[in-house]
Amino acid sequence: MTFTEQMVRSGAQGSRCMDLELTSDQLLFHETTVRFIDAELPMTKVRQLHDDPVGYDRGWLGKAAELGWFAMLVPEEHGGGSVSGAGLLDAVIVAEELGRRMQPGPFLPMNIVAAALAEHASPEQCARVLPGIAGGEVVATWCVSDADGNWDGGAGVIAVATEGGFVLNGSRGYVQDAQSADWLLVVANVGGASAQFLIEASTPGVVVVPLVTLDLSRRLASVSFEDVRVDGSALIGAVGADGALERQLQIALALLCAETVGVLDAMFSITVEYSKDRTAFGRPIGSFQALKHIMADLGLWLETCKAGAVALATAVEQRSAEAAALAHTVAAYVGDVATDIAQECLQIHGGIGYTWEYDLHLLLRRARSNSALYGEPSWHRERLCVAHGL
Amino acid sequence: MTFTEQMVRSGAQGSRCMDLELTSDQLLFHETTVRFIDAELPMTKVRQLHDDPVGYDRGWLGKAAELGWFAMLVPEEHGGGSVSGAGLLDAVIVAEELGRRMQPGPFLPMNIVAAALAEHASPEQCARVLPGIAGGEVVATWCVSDADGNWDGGAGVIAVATEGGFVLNGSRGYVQDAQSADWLLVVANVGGASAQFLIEASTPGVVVVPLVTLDLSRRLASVSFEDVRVDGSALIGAVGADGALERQLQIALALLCAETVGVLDAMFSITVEYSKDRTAFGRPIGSFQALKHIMADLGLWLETCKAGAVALATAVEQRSAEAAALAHTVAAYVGDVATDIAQECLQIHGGIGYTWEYDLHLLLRRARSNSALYGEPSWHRERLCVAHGL
Amino acid sequence: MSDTITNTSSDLDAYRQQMRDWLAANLPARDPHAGLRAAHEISAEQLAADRALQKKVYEAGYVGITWPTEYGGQGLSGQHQQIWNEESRAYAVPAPGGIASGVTMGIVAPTLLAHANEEQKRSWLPKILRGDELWVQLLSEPGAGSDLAGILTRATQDGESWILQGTKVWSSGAMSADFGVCLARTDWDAPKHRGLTWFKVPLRDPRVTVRPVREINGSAEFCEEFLDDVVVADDMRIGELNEGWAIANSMLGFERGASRDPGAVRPKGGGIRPIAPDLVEIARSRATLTHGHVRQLIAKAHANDVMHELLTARVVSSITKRISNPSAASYIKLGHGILQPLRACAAMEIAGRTGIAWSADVHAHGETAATNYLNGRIMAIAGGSNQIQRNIISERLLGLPREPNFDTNKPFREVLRTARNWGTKGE
Amino acid sequence: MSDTITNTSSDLDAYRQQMRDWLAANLPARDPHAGLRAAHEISAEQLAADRALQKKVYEAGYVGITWPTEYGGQGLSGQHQQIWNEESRAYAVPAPGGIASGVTMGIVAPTLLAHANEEQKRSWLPKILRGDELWVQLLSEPGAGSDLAGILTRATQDGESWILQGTKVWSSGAMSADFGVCLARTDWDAPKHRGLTWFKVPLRDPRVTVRPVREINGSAEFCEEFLDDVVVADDMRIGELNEGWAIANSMLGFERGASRDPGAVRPKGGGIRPIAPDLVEIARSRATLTHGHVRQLIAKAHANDVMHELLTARVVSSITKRISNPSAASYIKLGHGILQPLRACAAMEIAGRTGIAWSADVHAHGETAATNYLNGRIMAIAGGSNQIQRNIISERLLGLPREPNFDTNKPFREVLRTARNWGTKGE
Repeated sequence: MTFTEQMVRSGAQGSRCMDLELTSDQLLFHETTVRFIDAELPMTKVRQLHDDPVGYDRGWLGKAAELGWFAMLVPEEHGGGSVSGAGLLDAVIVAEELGRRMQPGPFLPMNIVAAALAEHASPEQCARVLPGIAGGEVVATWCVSDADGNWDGGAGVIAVATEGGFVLNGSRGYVQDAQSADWLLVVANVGGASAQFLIEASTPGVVVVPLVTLDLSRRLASVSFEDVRVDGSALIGAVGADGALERQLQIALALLCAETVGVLDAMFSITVEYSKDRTAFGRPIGSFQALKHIMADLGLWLETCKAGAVALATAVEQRSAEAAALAHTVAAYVGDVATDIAQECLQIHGGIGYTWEYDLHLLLRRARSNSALYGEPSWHRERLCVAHGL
Repeated sequence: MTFTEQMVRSGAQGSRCMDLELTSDQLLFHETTVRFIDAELPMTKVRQLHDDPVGYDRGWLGKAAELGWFAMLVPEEHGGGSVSGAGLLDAVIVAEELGRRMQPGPFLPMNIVAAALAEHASPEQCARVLPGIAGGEVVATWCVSDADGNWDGGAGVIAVATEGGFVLNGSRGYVQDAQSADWLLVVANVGGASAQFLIEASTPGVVVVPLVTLDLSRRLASVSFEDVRVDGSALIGAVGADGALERQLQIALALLCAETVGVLDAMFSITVEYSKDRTAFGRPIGSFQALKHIMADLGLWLETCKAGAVALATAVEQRSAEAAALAHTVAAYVGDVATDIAQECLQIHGGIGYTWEYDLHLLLRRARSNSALYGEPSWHRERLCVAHGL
Repeated sequence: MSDTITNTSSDLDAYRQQMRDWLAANLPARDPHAGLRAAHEISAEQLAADRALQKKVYEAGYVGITWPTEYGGQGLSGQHQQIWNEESRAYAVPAPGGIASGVTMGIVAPTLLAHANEEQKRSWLPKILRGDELWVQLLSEPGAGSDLAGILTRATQDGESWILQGTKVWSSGAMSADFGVCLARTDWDAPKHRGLTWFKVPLRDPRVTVRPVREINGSAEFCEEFLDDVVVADDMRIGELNEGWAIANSMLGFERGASRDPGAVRPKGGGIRPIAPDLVEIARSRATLTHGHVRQLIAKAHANDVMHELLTARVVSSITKRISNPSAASYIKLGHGILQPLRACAAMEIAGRTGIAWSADVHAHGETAATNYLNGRIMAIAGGSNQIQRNIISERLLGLPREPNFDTNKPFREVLRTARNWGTKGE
Repeated sequence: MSDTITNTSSDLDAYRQQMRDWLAANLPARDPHAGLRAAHEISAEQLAADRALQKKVYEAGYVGITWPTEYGGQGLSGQHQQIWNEESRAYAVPAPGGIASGVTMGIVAPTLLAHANEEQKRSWLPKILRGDELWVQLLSEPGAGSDLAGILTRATQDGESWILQGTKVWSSGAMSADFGVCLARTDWDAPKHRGLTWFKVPLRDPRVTVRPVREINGSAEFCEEFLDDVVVADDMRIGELNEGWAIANSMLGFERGASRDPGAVRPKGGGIRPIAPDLVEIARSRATLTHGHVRQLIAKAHANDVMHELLTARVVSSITKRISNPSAASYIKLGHGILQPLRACAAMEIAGRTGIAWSADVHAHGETAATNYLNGRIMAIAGGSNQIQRNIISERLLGLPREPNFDTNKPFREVLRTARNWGTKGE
């Protein structure tokens, strides 16, 4: 049975959308998204891109943009717009399917940068890149972590004010799709305070070094800045950008958790189906109580992840007071549980799960990668304590 | 079915001794120990002592001493002696049965104090108390933790040298059987270095305040020292007793882990038997795969605890170089697993495990109490890191 | 019952005002720190006083607001009931016998309303509403917990009467109650679900012995009942002969509804849920709040608390909207059953030695941790164990193939024999 | 074999000295950092060179030291073998085909010695010892892993020959091997364990396709084999017709023996086992060695390592002394199967982001962690999954009542049909 057949049989083909309360417009949007993915990048084609250094095709990106994938967090005056008016709630619909169907490409960073610019950039700065992002002509990414992948509030890149601009030196690590990005939103440090700069990737002194990734559909790179000179218009918002960084992290986590839910749902669904098909000792293995009880627990954890991912997207969309704490809560939980679910799905599959041809390991790779991409569970828990004043 | 009947049926009646390699003398000693306990303090009588402030009977203690329970770590010249010549390896045989049969009394602290005196006290000091300990006429205990139960190397009791002696001020917490002790071996601080003092409990200024305990057969108390004056002969060994404390901790952990193994073995055995007897849905519940698999894991953990407890006792007896690290390793593992085993045994029992009359909760209480009595698993792990130079 | 009646808002406002006045004049304010009183702590005097107070509330028309008037209710709408719920929150509404009152009103009365015959309902329900009678369930047995249909209590017909013989256990509040609804086996040759019948049993009968069950933590919320040839007339039979299993299922539904912990759902707009305050307190008392390991434990517990709350809301919503089948409620139960023991263990881990001994004089966090540890698996066992929930989830929600079955299709007599001899004939 | 021979110590000393001289003169020193070469990395040239070297060792009398002389061995005692084990440790003893050599010598050859007939043994075993032939197992199938007796490969008799048809998988080292011992079904109407027979199958036969299986981590240790009407003569049959299951069990015993990781047991007196050096390295590279949470993870992993080592020694000792039955070996296997995944997950937790991406140029601890994570459950699945071990432990060691059985007592044909239709007729 192919992956797609399994997905269809397992009912994961859309009907298992994590949000119970989609509007009819959103349901239609979801359907269109699924149809587009299945037509453009089914698993066979996704696998062909695993060895591609960029990881996706620019033409495909443009088509995805036509569906509105990069416009949902962009204001209308800059070519954006969303289905429901609540852009993040639409975006998580796409994110979930990207995970379920193991899609490559810069969906996460493009939307994070779009939101950052929409919220903090001047009209001129917005006009410079937002229409291009919304249209899929411009690829943008967020350079937020230090060289070792840790959150440093910009400390690893020193921006010194010069006449008419800034000079940047330092490095960012684990930057998604820096390989193919046209614009970089760089978190840096100006006189001890955080700030964000929007910099063309082609600026002299910007050096991108690709990394090898566990998730074969994800491209990450180190980016270093060696005397990179930008003019004053590169500074997005004011110096002292901690609030903006927090907000962008929340958006990133909302999208990432939704994506992970899609991954886990696919993984769990094919495992349940496999256990019904596979026989041993004269019975389907799914009739053995030991495996049934494992799957019952996985079902519980998955439902809990879905509940958390929807609640997080809603809280971030509504800028609720609990969004910050909830982001860490959901990310910590989903991050832990993703590993637990992946481990047990592999166990129930047995040998076949160890073969390259079977898709389970691709899902496992993404699930594990997502658990660390915007902070590891233990980091989220520590921040959760801090957020609660401990 | 009574507890004893269950123990007999489950084969825990001696045949499950954790050490596979007992000599014939040791096997006889074990048999005598079991016969003594079953005759003197079976579970019905153990329960009667739960509300007794002392928790055990002095006459019983004397009889236990006749079996050699408190003589195994005492040198022959002071009335001691062991079955095999390797006293600690004999003592863990008793400890295991004390746990399995939920016995009260000061077995642990008496043996720890005996070992400490045998190793560090002068002949005069030994003569003062060791014969009494070996004979069960004198009760001694070790005051090692600070008021909050933490290991402080004596920092919580300040001993100031005066003419001809010392004055002690401070407190020790979680002292076992301080309520009934005649002698206290007190860990204190002399000018910034650790030291141990052997003090009569009746000395003016010694105040014992009993605590309420989770383990209904264990007596713990806080002991405070208010201007307690002792002469120079109270000091055991030299000032700077860190090595002695470490060694005594190892002996304590070897005995405690053996005791916990007995507790866990009893708990597991009655659970396996219960699952064979109890029927539901037309089958013994032990035939359901989900419960079988839980019990298989418990069996593995219990076997591992047994392996660890024997290895630890051997290493401490032989003063092997790895004894220190192994003590923390085994204590951390047994401490964690004791909770896991107790939790699952309760689960498999269902409602009956929640009744006061059923003995399971008594075992659960001791298992949990032992997991913290001489350091919690996380403390042992931290010390393990330190012992390995991290 | 009467939700279709249209209430004008002025009618409702008037109802609310009248109620407010009555409450202020007649009931004491609620002590927000008072939990439900433990069953074995309720004195006879207290019970009598609470019953008298319930009669007063009943006579004012505030018990059985939505119940049909022919059974002693007020026949009003759900909106009226909602007004009572809101207005009475601040008052010490009487609950005679503590948990016994909850069982009577939340589980037994709805079951009787659904399954008793007309004459029984007219005779029994008004007394219940008035506070004259407290009823509890006689359901589980020492030999039948998870497998409730496997009960062994027998009811033998003797002319117009039935003779009941057997032992029941885990009956909440039975020491305060007057009657029990008792499930008994009336046909031993039918398959196990098809030979069961319900009876009303007087608990003060000399042939009934009610004995509190001392629990692991020393308290006694539950009772064990010995029915020693108790004779009840046939008009004490509830529902049809041998059709008791459907009633049992219906009752279990009411039980789940009654036991849904309202405290688990945060009031809307009530701000951010504080981070595991109990665990934080323990860590603070031990000065370990700065330890990375302890902080991880606290944050993990908090994340589980929040996530389970969100799961609960999702499942309730999806059942209400018929997106999920009602078995999805097992997710909520299993979540509790998995997480509560973990939380109890985490508290003990943070408590360390302070959880194994404490001073008798002062309030000790360790003592609370220890008590919670002893009680920690209750949600994993009572009301359908984790294993039962996992069976339900895997078969009814995930559609996994059923386990082979050894009891539902053969005479119960034979089931008992087979179970005893399991394995000897290669089943 | 010849352990009863009494060797004088001077004989043995002479043997050792002779061996020392030969080793020093003929074999290169072992590279202590070289692991077993991965199967798909072995070139044809390397394979040929290793075979030539093995022949040299054989001709010197150091392969098959304890084997009977009539099958090409030396007929010497276990003490002689022990001397070889000790003396050769420092040398690069050839293992043609890497794992293929291990399977040939550790699993196939002992199986043949125990179950092949006299003529087969005289003909086949010397070639194996000499390095002329590498043999692997054709055992598991895509549809039969945990339930090995459920294989579907068929052998159909055709005059004096057998025609084999089916697919085998997870054969270690088959890309380097010359022959396979293949389990096939020869009676479809017998219960599943009673219709199985073993055959020797030439892997270079044009009707056999050997295809490496690309694994989750990108490497390819195992192969899949398609047998497309391969014809073998009846004298290629090993053991009696339809009696193959006993041989399979015996072979699985050799497999467990061969796969016992000698590195897991610390040399005696080798000092204190260092604390989880791999995890410490990762934490050091991330500068998190001071984090309380990370220290707990490291210490927990170390404690598990040490405790499993102690368990292993205990179980081996108790089986050897017949205190435990041999099924107790399942404790060791289950321990590995539970702990190795935990350890792999802990490494990833400590690695954090460095475990999801790394520089291609430099050695990265994160890459190692990621590879181990992908491979982490191998011990939980291969060679009898955790679930299989738990069945063994609960039934054979704890004596828990057996599960109902749906396959061992009926014709295999019917088992297949029932499994497909499970639940439709209320099994």
